[in-house]
Amino acid sequence: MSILIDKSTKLIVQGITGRDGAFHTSKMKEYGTNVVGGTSPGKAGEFVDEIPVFNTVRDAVNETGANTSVIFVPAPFAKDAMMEAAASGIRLIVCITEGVPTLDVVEAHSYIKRMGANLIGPNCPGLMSPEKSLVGIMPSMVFKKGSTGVISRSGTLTYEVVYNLTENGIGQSTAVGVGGDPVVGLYYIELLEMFENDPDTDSIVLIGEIGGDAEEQAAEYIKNHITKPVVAFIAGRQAPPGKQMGHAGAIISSGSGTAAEKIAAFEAVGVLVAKETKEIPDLLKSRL
Amino acid sequence: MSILIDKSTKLIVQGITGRDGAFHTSKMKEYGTNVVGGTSPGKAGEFVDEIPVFNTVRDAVNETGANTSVIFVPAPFAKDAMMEAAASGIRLIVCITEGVPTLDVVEAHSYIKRMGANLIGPNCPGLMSPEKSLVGIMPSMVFKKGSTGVISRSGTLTYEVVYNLTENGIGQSTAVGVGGDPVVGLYYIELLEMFENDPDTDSIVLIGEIGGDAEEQAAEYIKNHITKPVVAFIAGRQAPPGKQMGHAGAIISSGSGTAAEKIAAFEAVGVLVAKETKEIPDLLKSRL
Amino acid sequence: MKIHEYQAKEIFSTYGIPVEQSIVCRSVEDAVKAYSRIDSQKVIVKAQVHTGGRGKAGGVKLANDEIELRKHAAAILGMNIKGFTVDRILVGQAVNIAKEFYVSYVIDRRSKSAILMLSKEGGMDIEEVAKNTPEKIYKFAIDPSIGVPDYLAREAAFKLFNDINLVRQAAVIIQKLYKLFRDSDASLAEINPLVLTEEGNIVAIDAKMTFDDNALFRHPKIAAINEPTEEEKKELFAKSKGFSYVHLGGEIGCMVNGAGLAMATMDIIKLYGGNPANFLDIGGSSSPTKVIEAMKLLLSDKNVKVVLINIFGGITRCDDVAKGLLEAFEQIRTNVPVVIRLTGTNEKEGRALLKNTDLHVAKTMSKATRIAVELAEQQQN
Amino acid sequence: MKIHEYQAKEIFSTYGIPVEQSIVCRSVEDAVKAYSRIDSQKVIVKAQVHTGGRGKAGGVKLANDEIELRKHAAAILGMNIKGFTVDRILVGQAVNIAKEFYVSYVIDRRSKSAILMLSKEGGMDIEEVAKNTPEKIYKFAIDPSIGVPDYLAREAAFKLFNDINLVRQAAVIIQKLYKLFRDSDASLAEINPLVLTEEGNIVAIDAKMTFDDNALFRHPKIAAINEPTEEEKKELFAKSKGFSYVHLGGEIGCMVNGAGLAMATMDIIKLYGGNPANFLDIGGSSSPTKVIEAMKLLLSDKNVKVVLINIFGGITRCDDVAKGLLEAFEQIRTNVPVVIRLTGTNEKEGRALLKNTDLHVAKTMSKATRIAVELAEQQQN
Repeated sequence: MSILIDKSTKLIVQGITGRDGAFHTSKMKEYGTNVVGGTSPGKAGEFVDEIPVFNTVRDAVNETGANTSVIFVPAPFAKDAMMEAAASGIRLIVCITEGVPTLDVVEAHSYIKRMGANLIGPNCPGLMSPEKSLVGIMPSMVFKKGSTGVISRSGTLTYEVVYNLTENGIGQSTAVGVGGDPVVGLYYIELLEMFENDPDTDSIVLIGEIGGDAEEQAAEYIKNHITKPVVAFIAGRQAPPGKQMGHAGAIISSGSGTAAEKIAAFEAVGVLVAKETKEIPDLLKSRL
Repeated sequence: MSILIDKSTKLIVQGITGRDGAFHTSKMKEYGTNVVGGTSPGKAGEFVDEIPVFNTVRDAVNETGANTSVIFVPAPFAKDAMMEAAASGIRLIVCITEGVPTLDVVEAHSYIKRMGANLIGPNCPGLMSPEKSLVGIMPSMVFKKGSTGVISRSGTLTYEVVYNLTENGIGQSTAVGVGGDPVVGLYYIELLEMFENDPDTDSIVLIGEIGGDAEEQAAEYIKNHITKPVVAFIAGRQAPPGKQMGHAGAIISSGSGTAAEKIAAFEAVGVLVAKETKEIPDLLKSRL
Repeated sequence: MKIHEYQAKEIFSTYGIPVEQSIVCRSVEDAVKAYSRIDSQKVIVKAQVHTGGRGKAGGVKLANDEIELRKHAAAILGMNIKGFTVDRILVGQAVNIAKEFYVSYVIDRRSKSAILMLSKEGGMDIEEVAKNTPEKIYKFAIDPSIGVPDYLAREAAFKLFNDINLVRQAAVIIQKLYKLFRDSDASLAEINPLVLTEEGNIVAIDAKMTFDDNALFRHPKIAAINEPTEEEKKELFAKSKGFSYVHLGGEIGCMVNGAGLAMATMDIIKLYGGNPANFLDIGGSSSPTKVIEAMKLLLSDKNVKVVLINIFGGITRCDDVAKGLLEAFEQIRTNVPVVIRLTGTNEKEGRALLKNTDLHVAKTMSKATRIAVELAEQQQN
Repeated sequence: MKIHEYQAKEIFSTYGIPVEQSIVCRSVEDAVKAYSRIDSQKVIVKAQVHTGGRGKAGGVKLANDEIELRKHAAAILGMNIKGFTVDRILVGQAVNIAKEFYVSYVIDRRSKSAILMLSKEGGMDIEEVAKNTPEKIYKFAIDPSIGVPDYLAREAAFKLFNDINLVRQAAVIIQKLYKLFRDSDASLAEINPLVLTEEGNIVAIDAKMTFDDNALFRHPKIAAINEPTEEEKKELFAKSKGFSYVHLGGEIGCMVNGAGLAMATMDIIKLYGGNPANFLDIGGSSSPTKVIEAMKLLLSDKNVKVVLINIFGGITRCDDVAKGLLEAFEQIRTNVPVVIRLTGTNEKEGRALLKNTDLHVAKTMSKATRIAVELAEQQQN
């Protein structure tokens, strides 16, 4: 098992004919993900890497039985794409697109929740369950099958951490990039709960960063609900207040959302916090 | 038992300080309904017939634990009142108000459903469970406790039928006036299902009228799901097409929604249809 | 409330829905002037009436030149279509039709929402299409909390077109029509046909809108263009008095409290061999003033030979109703016989009060109706 | 993106949110002219700067006559508040304050929605109120599919007022502020204080708005009034190149692919005793042009003594990245030492390619950072 994606994942790619969409479609297919179709209005009947293109998500779902969607459409159209997926019966929606207006995400997320579906992202690298399924843009070569769950607000920093894990013989059950925007779909608490309940996960790495108080909430949740060992890393200790550090969500506002607060919150509940990424494998091993 | 309302009903009256609201509050209280409060913005602290008035439904619910609301506010404000009730945790919302714009009802109904609550009305006389609870404007004196469930799109016609039943010794479990508008809340199918499952109901009287095809749908549903005897009456056999007969929903549009079609649909599934109201008690007795 | 095609097209234009160039005219001379202002040799002349089927009735004609235009305008103006006299025509450019489609929004009772309906069978009677080939109609229920997002408009437009450029044009129209439908509290917003021209444009060449009477209070501009027929004026007048009135044409006038009971009353009159003159619901209370107004309304119909009053005393008790009736009938002088049936709370007391009057009093609907039908028959002879 | 109080008030006015009469001025003479046009003897002179705490800094003054007005205008214009030079003041009528309140909409990450915040503690630093007396702040999460219906606006307004007339006034402001917040894709719309005047009116006497940068593409009018600081201009320039750049002031310039990794890089520099000069995320790919542009940006900071390039090769493999770097460094001539760390897919091949160059190549972040810090220390000495 793994969380959210596995061999039963039937994926469609929204925006499959775009540059990024087409590129990552091939990458995902190559990795073994069951990519059953894609959408691009007006291009029904075409193929991308032998995968059929449909005009609408509804057509794609009707024809292929897809249950998961990954979105590569430009930011101005991402809200519509997310809502289309939810309206058409997709159960897990992964939005890679960066720069989606926050109120668009608020609206799309509210609708997706109402339709009983789940959202990952936007502005995220997607998910990876090694040897099962890759949904998104993560570089598959750095992953290794195993039993550590990874949750992260970041992209390359996640790969860096995962690479360190892999190099040290620690494989991953599922790695989830939740996205770097202030408002995104599934977050620490939901994913911690899933990993806690996943028999194939025995430990969790949580990669946080400045901005918001999701790490503080996660710490509280870990204290009360998580029995598996958790190691954390927080990026942005040197970030000045009021400045957005790349990710729209990585900003210390009105003196709150600092790395120090987050690290303190984790340490207070017994979560080990790595000072630099290379410490993570050892900290994890110390707890297993 | 009974459906929707009983001794556990804790009722608030939205628009309690208005003429109709105050009048029917007293009538309901007199009948024994547990009227725990009412709302009228700006009049918190006042009392109507010793019942406390609140500024908002939320305050009323917080203070009284109300689970049911009956709405007497003017039509332009009915949508807001229905949504306020749903947002504040009310589970059954009964809207008496006549003349509510259809798209207001569409919007309110969608929201109420989303909040997991139920709507009766608008433009309805409410509900009566004899000797248990009266929610709405039905004249309590014509009712008698018993085991026939009554569902109706009408007001006085319902009283007329109930009066005939009572006079003939047939009591009622619950009588529900679903409302005469084209779009209203709970309708035949939902209520038939509730009556079917209600151990205290042994038979059902369904009072329909021209307009729409809800009676045809009900007939289909009865055929497949209802084991208890059902007697129907359809008003409007003499209605000309294209004319609204009092109720906004009572209109034969484009030649469909006629009484003849509805009567045929019921007779096709073995439901006895009374030609005039006075036949109803005898038809019912013939089936018990 | 209905409006004319030309009025609906004016609203369409405000919302950016493409319509062909057209001008409403009230005379042949108007039409000639309009013709000179339209950038098209061929024009269509269309009767503007609040009813369907004007094409079959000869109310829609193509004019190739001014002579034909004059001829058609003269023929159509003054024409009677299903009881409506044509006092306005719409003169519009004749577009080169490549294909016709159907698009509408309507309130759907079953899904309790607005629904979008589309068909490739445009220009036809959509009810016929629905009856004979329902698979040719596509329906989309609209979630009121999100309206018609781009994806839904596109999904719908793909039912009509394959070409993405046409899909985009149609999707915009589909969204604008919804906005208009919702903004104006319409109960119907229909384009039949929506036309693909030979030049590749999509244009609404007919437009039909009906509005929710209950919402007119917040649309004063729409309410202002209402043009009720004579019959509708009577109904509106009744409404202003708090009644609901529909003329039926028979000889037994009826006055009832409650719409359902009023329908049941006209049904039973027919069942017993009479003919109801009207549907009249006088609403909740039965104050003397209301009864007087209602009687005036009934007696203004010269066909009425008998009046049947059917009152169910619920919250208002029958004895109070009886007192009100007595007070009213002190002021009403008429030779038309009146049958009164009172049931419900305190009915005996109520009937007792009416005993020694000219009024025929009955206990049940059957009895009262039988008396009314008999009295009507006597009057006929 | 931030705007000035006077700009926010102009937007408020467009939405019908009551604000006091006020005029923005760029000189003392402007202020005198404005004073003559304002229907009030007493006026408030307020510095217009993109930062808070201007009151404490002396940037807000009451003037009782023209002499005082001249004095205050002269004093405030040119004043430096937290690094911002005041080039504009707002001269506005002084209202008779009976009570001050706080109202705002802000994006709430936790509920993933906009929230309405209200408090009777208006005019105070709301973060202080939130910290010390959180029970004095009322929060309402806004369901985006229904917005702020009347009942919700009323419920919120009842938290501030008891009198129904004031509740109604406030409810309208609460609804309009939400409409404005949503229409403009704001991330903050704040009125602090919202004032009840002694005359019984409710007026916004301050106005603060921040907009979602990601949504500016659909708000050209708002984007047009952006006034970035010098530092922000550099960041915006970087953004136009596809980078994300923040100046930090240290001596080790860094260039990283990915925001999280870039933050981790500046953290590790500090951890190892150095000082990061900046945050710089060059995004997904590492084309030579990008590297050149980024190097130019880093080297334009005269504090930079060493450049640390930290690249994780994921989808783009390390050997390809190395080729790009080589190409870039053929064109860049600089004496500033450059440390490169390459990890990920094909990292060995990548590092091998860089071996015989002037570039310092390291395998791990720790190693690379240690080298960079040492090089920086050498440069200092």
